[in-house]
Amino acid sequence: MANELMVDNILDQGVLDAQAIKNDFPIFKEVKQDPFVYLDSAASSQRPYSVIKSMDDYYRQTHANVHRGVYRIAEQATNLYENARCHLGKFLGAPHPELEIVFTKNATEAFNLFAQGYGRKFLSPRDVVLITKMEHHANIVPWMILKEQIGFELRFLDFDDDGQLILDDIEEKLKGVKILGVTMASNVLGTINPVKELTQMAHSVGAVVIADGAQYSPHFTTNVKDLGVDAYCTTAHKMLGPTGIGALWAKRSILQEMYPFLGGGEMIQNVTTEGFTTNDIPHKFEAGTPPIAEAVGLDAALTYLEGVSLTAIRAHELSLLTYAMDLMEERFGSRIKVFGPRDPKKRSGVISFELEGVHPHDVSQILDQEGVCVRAGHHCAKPLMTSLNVPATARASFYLYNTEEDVEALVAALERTEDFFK
Amino acid sequence: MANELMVDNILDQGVLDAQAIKNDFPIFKEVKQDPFVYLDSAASSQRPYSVIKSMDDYYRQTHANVHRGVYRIAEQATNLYENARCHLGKFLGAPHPELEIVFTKNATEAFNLFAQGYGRKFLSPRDVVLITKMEHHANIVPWMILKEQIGFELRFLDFDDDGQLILDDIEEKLKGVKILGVTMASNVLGTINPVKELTQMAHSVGAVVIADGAQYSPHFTTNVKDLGVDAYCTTAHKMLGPTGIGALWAKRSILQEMYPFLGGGEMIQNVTTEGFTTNDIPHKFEAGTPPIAEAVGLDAALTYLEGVSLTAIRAHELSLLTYAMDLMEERFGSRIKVFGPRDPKKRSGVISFELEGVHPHDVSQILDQEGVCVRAGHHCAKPLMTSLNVPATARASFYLYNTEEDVEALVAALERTEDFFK
Amino acid sequence: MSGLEDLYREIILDHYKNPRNQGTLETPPAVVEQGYNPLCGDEVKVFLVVEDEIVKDIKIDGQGCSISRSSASLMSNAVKGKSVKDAQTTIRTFKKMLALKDEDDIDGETIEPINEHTVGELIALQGVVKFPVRIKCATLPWNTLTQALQSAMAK
Amino acid sequence: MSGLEDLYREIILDHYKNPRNQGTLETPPAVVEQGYNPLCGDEVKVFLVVEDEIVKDIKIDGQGCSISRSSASLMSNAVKGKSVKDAQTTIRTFKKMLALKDEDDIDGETIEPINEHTVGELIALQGVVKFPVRIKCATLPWNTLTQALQSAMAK
Ligand SMILES: Cc1ncc(COP(=O)(O)O)c(C=O)c1O
Ligand SMILES: Cc1ncc(COP(=O)(O)O)c(C=O)c1O
Repeated sequence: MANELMVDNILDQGVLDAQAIKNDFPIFKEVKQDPFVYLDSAASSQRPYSVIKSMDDYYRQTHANVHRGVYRIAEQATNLYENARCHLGKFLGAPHPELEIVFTKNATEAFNLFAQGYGRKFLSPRDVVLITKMEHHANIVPWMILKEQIGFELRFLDFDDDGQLILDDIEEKLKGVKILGVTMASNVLGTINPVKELTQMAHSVGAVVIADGAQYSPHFTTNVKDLGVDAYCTTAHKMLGPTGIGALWAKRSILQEMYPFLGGGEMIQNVTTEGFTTNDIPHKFEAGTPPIAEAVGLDAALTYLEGVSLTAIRAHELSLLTYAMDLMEERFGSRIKVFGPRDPKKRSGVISFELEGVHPHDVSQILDQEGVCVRAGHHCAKPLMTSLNVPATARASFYLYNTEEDVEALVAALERTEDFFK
Repeated sequence: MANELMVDNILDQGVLDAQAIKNDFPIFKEVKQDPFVYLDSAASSQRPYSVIKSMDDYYRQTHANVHRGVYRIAEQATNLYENARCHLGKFLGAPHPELEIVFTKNATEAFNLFAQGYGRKFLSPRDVVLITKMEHHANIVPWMILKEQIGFELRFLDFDDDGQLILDDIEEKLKGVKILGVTMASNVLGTINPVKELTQMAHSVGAVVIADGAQYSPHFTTNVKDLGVDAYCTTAHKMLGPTGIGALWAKRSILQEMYPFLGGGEMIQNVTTEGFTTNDIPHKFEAGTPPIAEAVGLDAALTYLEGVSLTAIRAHELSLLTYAMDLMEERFGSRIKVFGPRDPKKRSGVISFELEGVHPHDVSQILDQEGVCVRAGHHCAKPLMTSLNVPATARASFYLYNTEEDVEALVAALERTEDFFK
Repeated sequence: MSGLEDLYREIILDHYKNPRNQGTLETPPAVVEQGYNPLCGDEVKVFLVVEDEIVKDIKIDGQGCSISRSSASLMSNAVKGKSVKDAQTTIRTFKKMLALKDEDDIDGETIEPINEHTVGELIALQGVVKFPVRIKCATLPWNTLTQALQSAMAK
Repeated sequence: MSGLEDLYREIILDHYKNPRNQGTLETPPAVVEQGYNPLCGDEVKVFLVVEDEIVKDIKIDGQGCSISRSSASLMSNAVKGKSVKDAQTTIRTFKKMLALKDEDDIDGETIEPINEHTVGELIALQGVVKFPVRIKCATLPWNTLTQALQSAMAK
């Protein structure tokens, strides 16, 4: 594993050298498919050597169960795991990184933990949970499950033709709201929401805010303190890390108040036949053997991202996005409809689109034949699809390893798709 | 990675060659500690090259998010993931392997899923959940959490001096019982419980049975159909697999009846602003991006175990266990107390013990200095500790890669511990 | 593109662009069942009028990809006018063609070999087998038809 | 075994084998607080009688390893007879010695340098720092004492 992390010389006047970065990712050499144009990082990103190697090394040199062992490798494993927690906390700008990160299996579990831990404790039937129509199912269904259990109103914020949340009637919408759930960046529209402003408004009516950072933290510098939110979810596999690990960040005071969620080992302080008492935060929420190797991998992923710098990543993605939107406009005009904000600066690096007369599923199929991987479907955002009045969209998404050639391959493949269904 | 899986020639008249097996596990060469006598596999096992490599290959050649992609590598990833499901189902003897395995993050989540999915649906305040005093917290605390939510009686089966469940009054104990939760093999005492017989008795009063296989399936051939149980939990990291994945097996009819648990993507069929409908089993219970690489690793772990054969593994462990118990008796006599069944045949390969006058924590500390890794603590079984009337025990546990020399190293280190505290 | 040619045969593109039996029927007398493909968000509605155990009328409504829509269109042609029993056999034959074991097929009935004679135009969909992800697209209307037949018979 | 010698110094083994101030006190007048170490199942009970802001009596009960028991024993010696304020300072000093930031230490009070003069026999526990897993063992009685002092003052 020679070229583990060559991030030093990839910055070229603030813009990164995506081709060099691609070399850090084994899949672009080893995948059994040629060409391989990966434009589905919004679903899951690829991993650099350094992330894979960190987990290998862990299994090959240090593995033991954490927290409960006195012997050396158990202590080393515990340190690696807790260091990963701290690293993620710092990466997100958490005031108390070692206390405020709860590792979960993915972002979805993090939302369920918050709904059941905080929501179940503080919501009563007359309260309101406000979310948006552009939420991912991860920030919708947990509220619906909780609603079935205890009852309350689940209210939705609409968005307009440009994919922007409609805030004209926000005061009205916020009436009775105890919890506001909002995505930082839509996984379909790309819209970057004004979460800081929304949080101020929500706080002014005494509501707490949980933000969905699954599509944001991989691409933008995150600072939960600056955002002011009370809770924040993210997931490793979209930010160069492994599958099997995500996280809830929440303010210390919030975590302390929350009900425990999953019960079992490690989250307890004492258990008798009569009942149990809970461990301190964040362990109170981590029942059973945690994703240890996965935490190690996430740690390495964050190191890689920091090496490249989130600023450079965003700049790079914005330039690809602009290029792609321009090229699509130029080649297809009104025959392609791109959903979400028209201004690339107002969006993250995802492009959901509709090619006239061709169903997204068919688009994705033909594109695959050309070696171009895009996703087609509802992207786990059915209410959003309903608002757009489409059953599905095709979606191309960019990340640090994508190049202008990737964009060109996409456009060329789309032209062939059009021909095919002519 | 040369000697990936050399299981062909390790069977020597039905007993395996543990030294050869050790060579398949990189940690025994690469750990930065010498000597390294790993006797904590009951907490977490080590991984062979083949498991590590399978996950590497997955990340290097195939990674994409599962279930929602039309393109080739997404389809390959989906196949790998679903194959792992089937493999585990078959490994456990499931009648419908492709439908009845729900992947979770660990065994603990599996118990929570069952408690919240099945228990919450079918229990009412006057019902009884019966578990045993030798359960791991994973099969205790989820019931206590549920009890706080809906109320019912949580009743415990006692065990005797030989670590055997007391079944004299089982008819009395089963009165009013809707759910029986019992461990296949105790992680502290090693006791192998008569789960098949208990299940028959439980069924005769209309109760359903969930068995804890976390300490059983890594060491014994499992057949849930033969056992007759209704649900069964296990975890990959104790059976040569990665961290971050476990599973609930349950009968198809049980899974179909269960409430969904975690809400989010993939577990839904449709979502509107009004509510959601659930996906088919088993997807109904797998919200969000699943542990894909981890499933691939588990698949490879099962292949490795099958290559060696569970029969040979059990035979090997039994011989180590007998050797260790004899040697400890011989060297320490009554100064060491071994908890659980006196007859090695009645137990799995774990030995929890008390060394006269030395706290388990101190035992483990001195042993570590000698390179011997054992666990000290309550082993996430506090009610069991209370029954034994000890705050903690030290525990050595064996697996396929342990040798007689490991046993001898343990005993020698214990002698030094005694000297130290004399 | 040889694999693709299999998937998108002329006949499929034709039924996609000019779907047969499209529309809705008044309920009652018709029954209606709705199917979702959670994979992609496709929806299909099957409207059915069954009289004297005969599929008198069938209409298909909804949104979907070329595979699911052409499959629905071909299906509607295949069952319209048939007895309920024959329609059910057609469903089973179709599923066999896509190599899906019909779990509820416990009546031990043997299914004819698959060829143009036995399945007619439906043979066009055989190429889907090579694209497992798309099998759900092809079967969605058929599963919905199964439900609709059940509703119709339950009335 | 050089590391180990640091951990298990004479003085620790002595306090482990012959713990001082062991036993219980009647409540009331005493207060009692219980601490658990979830890591290993150790329990400690600290019984405390505070009169006129002076720690008049302290007794320790419970089960634990050599580190937690000797720490408790040393602690009881260190605070018995002291004013509550001085006892709290001792707690902070001890935690500083184990390099644990005392989060609640917001009064800006400076803590003396750690040496045998300032902490006396407690210095024996300094070797624990090299064994992070065991720090919890050493601090368990001290955290429980903090609670007990709070309860006593709240009365
Ligand atoms: C008997 C038993 N059940 C359940 C568990 C929980 O497994 P996990 O930590 O993987 O959730 C364990 C392991 O600690 C165990 O030994
Ligand atoms: C906006 C958003 N939120 C939440 C999630 C859920 O993440 P995970 O599948 O890792 O739980 C995703 C990814 O699918 C997402 O795009």
